[in-house]
Amino acid sequence: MQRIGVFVCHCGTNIAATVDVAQVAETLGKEPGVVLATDYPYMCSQSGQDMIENAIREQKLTGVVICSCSPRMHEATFRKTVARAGLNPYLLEIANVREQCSWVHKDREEATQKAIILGRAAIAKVTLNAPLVAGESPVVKRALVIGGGIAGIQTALDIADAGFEVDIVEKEATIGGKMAQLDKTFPTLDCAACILTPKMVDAAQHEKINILSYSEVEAVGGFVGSFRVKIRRKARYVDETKCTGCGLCTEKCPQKAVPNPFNLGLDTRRAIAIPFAQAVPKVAYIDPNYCTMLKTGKCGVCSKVCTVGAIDYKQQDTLEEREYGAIVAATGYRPISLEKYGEYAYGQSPDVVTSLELERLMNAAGPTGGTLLRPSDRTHPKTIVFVQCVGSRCEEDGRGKPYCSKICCMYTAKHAMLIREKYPDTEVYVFYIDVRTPGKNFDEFYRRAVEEYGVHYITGQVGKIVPENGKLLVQGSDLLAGMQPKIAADLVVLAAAIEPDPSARSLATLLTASMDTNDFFTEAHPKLRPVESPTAGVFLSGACQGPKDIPETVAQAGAAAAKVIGLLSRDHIVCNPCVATPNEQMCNGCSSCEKVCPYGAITYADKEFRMPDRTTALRRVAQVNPAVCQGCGACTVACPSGAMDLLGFSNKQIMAEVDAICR
Amino acid sequence: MKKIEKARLPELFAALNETAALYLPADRDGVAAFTRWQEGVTLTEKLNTVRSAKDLFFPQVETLANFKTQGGTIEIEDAARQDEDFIVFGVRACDLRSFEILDRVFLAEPQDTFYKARREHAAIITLACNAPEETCFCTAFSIDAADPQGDVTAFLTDTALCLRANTEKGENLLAKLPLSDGAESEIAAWQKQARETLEKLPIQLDLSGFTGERMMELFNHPAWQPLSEACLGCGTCTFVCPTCQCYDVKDFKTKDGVQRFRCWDSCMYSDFTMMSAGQPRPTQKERFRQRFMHKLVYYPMNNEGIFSCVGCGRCLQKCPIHMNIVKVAKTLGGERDA
Amino acid sequence: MQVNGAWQPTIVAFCCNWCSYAGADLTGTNRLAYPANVKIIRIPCSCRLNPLFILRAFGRGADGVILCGCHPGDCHYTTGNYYARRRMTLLFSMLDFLGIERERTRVEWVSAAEGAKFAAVMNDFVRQITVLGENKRLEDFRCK
Amino acid sequence: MQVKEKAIELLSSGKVSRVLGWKQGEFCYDLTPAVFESAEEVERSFVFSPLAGANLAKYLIAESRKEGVVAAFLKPCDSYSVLQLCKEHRIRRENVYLVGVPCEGTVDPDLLRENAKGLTAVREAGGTLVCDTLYGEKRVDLSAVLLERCKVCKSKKIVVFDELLGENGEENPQSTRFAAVEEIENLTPEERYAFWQKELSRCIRCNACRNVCPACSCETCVFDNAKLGTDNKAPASRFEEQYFHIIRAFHVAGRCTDCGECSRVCPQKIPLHLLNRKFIRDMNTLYGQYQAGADEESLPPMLDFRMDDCEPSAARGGKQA
Repeated sequence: MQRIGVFVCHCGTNIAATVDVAQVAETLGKEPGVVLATDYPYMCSQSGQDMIENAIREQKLTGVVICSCSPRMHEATFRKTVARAGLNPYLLEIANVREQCSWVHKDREEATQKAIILGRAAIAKVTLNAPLVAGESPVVKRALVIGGGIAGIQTALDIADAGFEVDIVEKEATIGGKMAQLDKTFPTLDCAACILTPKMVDAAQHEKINILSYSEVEAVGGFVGSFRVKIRRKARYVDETKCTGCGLCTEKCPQKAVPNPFNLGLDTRRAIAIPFAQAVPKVAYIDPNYCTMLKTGKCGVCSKVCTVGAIDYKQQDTLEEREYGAIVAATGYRPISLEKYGEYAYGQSPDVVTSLELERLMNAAGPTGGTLLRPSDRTHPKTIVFVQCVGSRCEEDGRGKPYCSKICCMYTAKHAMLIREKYPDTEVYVFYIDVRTPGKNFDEFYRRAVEEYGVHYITGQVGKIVPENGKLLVQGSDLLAGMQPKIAADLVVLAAAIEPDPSARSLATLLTASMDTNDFFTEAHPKLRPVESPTAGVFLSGACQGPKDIPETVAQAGAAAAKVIGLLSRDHIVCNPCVATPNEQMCNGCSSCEKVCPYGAITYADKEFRMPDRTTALRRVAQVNPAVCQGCGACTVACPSGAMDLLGFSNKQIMAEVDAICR
Repeated sequence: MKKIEKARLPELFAALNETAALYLPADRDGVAAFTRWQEGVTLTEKLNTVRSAKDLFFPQVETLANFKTQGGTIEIEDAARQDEDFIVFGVRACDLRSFEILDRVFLAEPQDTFYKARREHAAIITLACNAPEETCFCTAFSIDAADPQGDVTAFLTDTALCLRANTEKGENLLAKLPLSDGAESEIAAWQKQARETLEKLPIQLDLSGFTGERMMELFNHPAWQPLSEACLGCGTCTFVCPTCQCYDVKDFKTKDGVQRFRCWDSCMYSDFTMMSAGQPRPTQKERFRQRFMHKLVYYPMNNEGIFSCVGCGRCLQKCPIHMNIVKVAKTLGGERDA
Repeated sequence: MQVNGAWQPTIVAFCCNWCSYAGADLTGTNRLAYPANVKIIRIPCSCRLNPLFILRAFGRGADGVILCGCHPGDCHYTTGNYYARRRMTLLFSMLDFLGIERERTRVEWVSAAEGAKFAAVMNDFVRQITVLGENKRLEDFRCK
Repeated sequence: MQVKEKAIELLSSGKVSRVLGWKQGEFCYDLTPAVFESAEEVERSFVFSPLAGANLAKYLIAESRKEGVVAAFLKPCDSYSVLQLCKEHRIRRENVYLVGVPCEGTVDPDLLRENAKGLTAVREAGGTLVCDTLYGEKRVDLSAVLLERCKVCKSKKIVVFDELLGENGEENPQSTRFAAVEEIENLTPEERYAFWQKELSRCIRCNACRNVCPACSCETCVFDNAKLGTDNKAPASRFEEQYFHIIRAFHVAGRCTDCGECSRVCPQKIPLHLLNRKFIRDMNTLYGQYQAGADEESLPPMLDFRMDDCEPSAARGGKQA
């Protein structure tokens, strides 16, 4: 005989203001099997939980229904409460009468009636709940970090320092990411390379860190604690173990017209190259799109000059499969393509550049050796216009992003300040919508740019940029002055919005991690679990989760590492007990379930069965590995006989809910 | 003896329907079935209906009671019994015999009041046969298909429908109809020809071997295995059979309580009489044997030797694998001399 | 369902735990209103929805059934909603073939971030079912 | 009589221990599937004729689990069912010896009996059936009394066999088997509803369609499963007929080879095959041509997907109102 207790939470006035909680308790108290129904201001409070615990003990409850906030909020809390009272934690059901009732309905009568129906459905379900015991599965004590920018490097270092092995998979030939391309960093104006490259070296030399550069994740199987990841090691045509990084080949290669990706195509390099001087690993690689040898079979210069015989034109991609306990996504960002912004003449005039390109133009290791020269005629620009929010905060025109890219205001202030510092004869104008400077020492930094360095900040947008007689005619609007200034600039810098790296989309699919509408990874909880993905064992580091600057990235990288360390320091993790389970008596052994299982959790066994006529027969029946099953339920519908059922969401339970709702 | 021209049958049906609700065999999308008469419904050309006339007295589904819960109380509501008269026209001799067989089950104490009410409120007009099909074997049960009884007997000749009252109920009914007088002699030749055809029916069954004394011998007969081998375990034979009378009582959970109903069941089903300990007849062979042992041995043992088969031939036509009582009877009965 | 003598549609919304149920929670968090006719049943994934449940709901008196799941490509279990999509497409086509009103069934992909979409979808669906009227063609009259 | 001789040969040579075939009945049309264990038995009562309509595939599930090898004669239709059941690991292929038999169509006994009332015997003479009846001899055109499935035959190809009697046939892509589905699709929703109400309301839930169906070989059907709470026995409400037939069609979708047995055995002549064909047609149109039972490897559409599959909102069962 069922003895169900119903607890209706007021949630202060969150529920009680719209739902007549007393009536809900009274009505549900009359449902068959219910022996206790009561309401209380805060069920999740200590005294609320005590009340539930006492009721379970005193009334010998066999099931508990709590009408409260979403189970996504407090199901775990109340399961612990129930367990403390000695009841199986899965003999609990939550009726969501806050998010899905009191907060979305205004009419008190309607909301109360609906709360009663939701309560009935929960009672109908809990009546059929079975005690479930969670299994355990082992944890592989190695982490995978996908992306070798500052986020990935920092995460890897922190995990490795805690004593766990880490692999960094980086799709480029070197780690370092976007930060390696930056000149100086705000608000301290220290050199990016000076603070990044030591970290790259630390990572390379760390005994627990293994860098897989020029590699990509191809497939992800398994689950938290034991992911199986297939990694494609792309052919670099250079034996990584032999190459000493001497650079001789990169000087002798006759193919000189290769746009240099590190300098964003602002200069050229050879077909065989080391991305930049401090690359890690410092190993050359051949770009097969430009290499004459790979394309025509004629050349072979690099092979001839290489003293260690590292060149291997026959190298092929290889696939490695490795196991990890945790995975960190640190895929970073990139500036958006400005193709659609014809009015800014990007692409029409070489003197319209993005901020990232400006970083290279100002960098000592850049195409101009650190002297600011405009790309068209390599002359010194006297008038520079910065255009803010190119593609940020404007979704309406179908070209941009709805969000603020967050870093542009600060790096523009940095650029303006550096230019005025180095070239005081240069006039700098900044067209902006707002200047956003929330951060330690940020506003001070911006004010210095305006007040000390005399940067002209103009509130307004730029309508058009027209190349004319070697100048760029910038037509903007000054909203404060109510004027339409026209500036003849030598160089225009566009603060292009940033977006997630495009590789993140396919990676999210592989990881079964969810993304928001902008392709940033979503967090398990935006406030309380900001560095975890909703997929267990997958963590988020850096700008793949949202726009952020370096200190924030490093902080989040450390946080993600802490979560990974927490996971890897356990020997076992508790599995979700709501897994598929076959009724062998009913199973036909037809293999339908196996074909739809995304985890390979289903296998088949020939088993002897006692038949109705008292003979025995050998039958092929499905077996589910509960540690591998994640409980999606795809198999339960593929199964025609209904032999495959899902614990916690069984056919009978769901139909009982349907009946209760439709009754 | 009364009569009406064949062309005036619609008029007759309308008049019958005036006295009470009329049911008659009519074609519904190519399938003959007992149908509630209304303007435009005509008598089928087919010899017999797919579902038998049993349905009108023992419907496939019937509510027995309703339980309504309110608060903590349960209110029990008995289901209504048939309380209005109705007429069944066109019952063939075989189906008429089936009523006798069902009566011995449902009207024995304790009486089935649902069935009883329907029987009492019904007037039955039988229809004599003159063009039987090869699947007919009513003669094996000494049924005279050319002269069935019932409240009224109808004979459909080339030109007219002749009607003869057999009971007081029948007399009263005929009195209300627009009929002219006819004579027994008018159907004599018709009947003679019909009987000649019936005598020539290809299935001639000798059922003398099916006796109570041989019950265990028949029960343990090795032929049950090959006979039942192909049986699919469906309920087609049962549901078209005019004498099968098994039902299951089930509860259906409604919005505010429970509806208790009974529905036909079949001993051929794997879940027939399922109990906590399982199915008492675990294999199809045992279920198959049950059906035919009941028809040919158990029922006659309890009912003065009356077989619970009427030779209508429906199962011969409808069994998906063409296994039937004739094949069973010939296989098992054939060895009685051996 | 009869409310104060007037008919009100009963809508069953099956929501996958990871996206749509969370999206429905967000609808609440953002206080976006939709009619109380909608009752949500939480399932782990849209692929858990057995056609049996849909027919059961209609049989028991539902007037509309809607399935909400993660957007294709975003399934928490990678592929669940792809299977659900095929199953529902075929089932809905069959129901339509049998003359059951096509508008009574619907699938919508609602992410955990789309609280506003959830409300909009539910408002629209309830409106649509209200126009369509009571489900008569696929109900079990014993459940009246 | 090639088939019968082959059966005798297989048994007497000891190649197989049993032969699955059709057994002579009372008349010409009431053949019963049967297992023959000796050449004498075959000699006495084995029959193969256009009236041997029953698909024997399903019997092989049980027969292939018994000791010894069982031989079965497969018409093209049956061969699809057998291969599908092998694919689902239901038939143990190593225990069956399959003899393919070309087929020119099987006869609908009901149609034949309607055309020859009182039918007792029949002989085939070049496309004509010469019938003995209680009321004299009657000649019936074979093509006029074929089963619906044979009139729109989808394939004369035998897809799995160990031995073939005669020539193998071809698939028939010109088959008009979907014409009736299209006809219903062209009705308005109201007309479609009326059509199916009329048809399904005749259902007596005898389960013949399910029990004869080779795809419906579940250990326990959901509609018999009291533990699951989905069992129902008789159409107490018109909902139940729809429930049963929709779910049954859904459960066999992608596995149904369109062998037509469901409609052949329906005592109430409900065109149940149309439900299955609707699913087949939809799957073909939406997800690419697929024929269940045509091979052992391909993934059925219900267990597969493409990223760019159409949305359920595009699902149409026919003309819209």
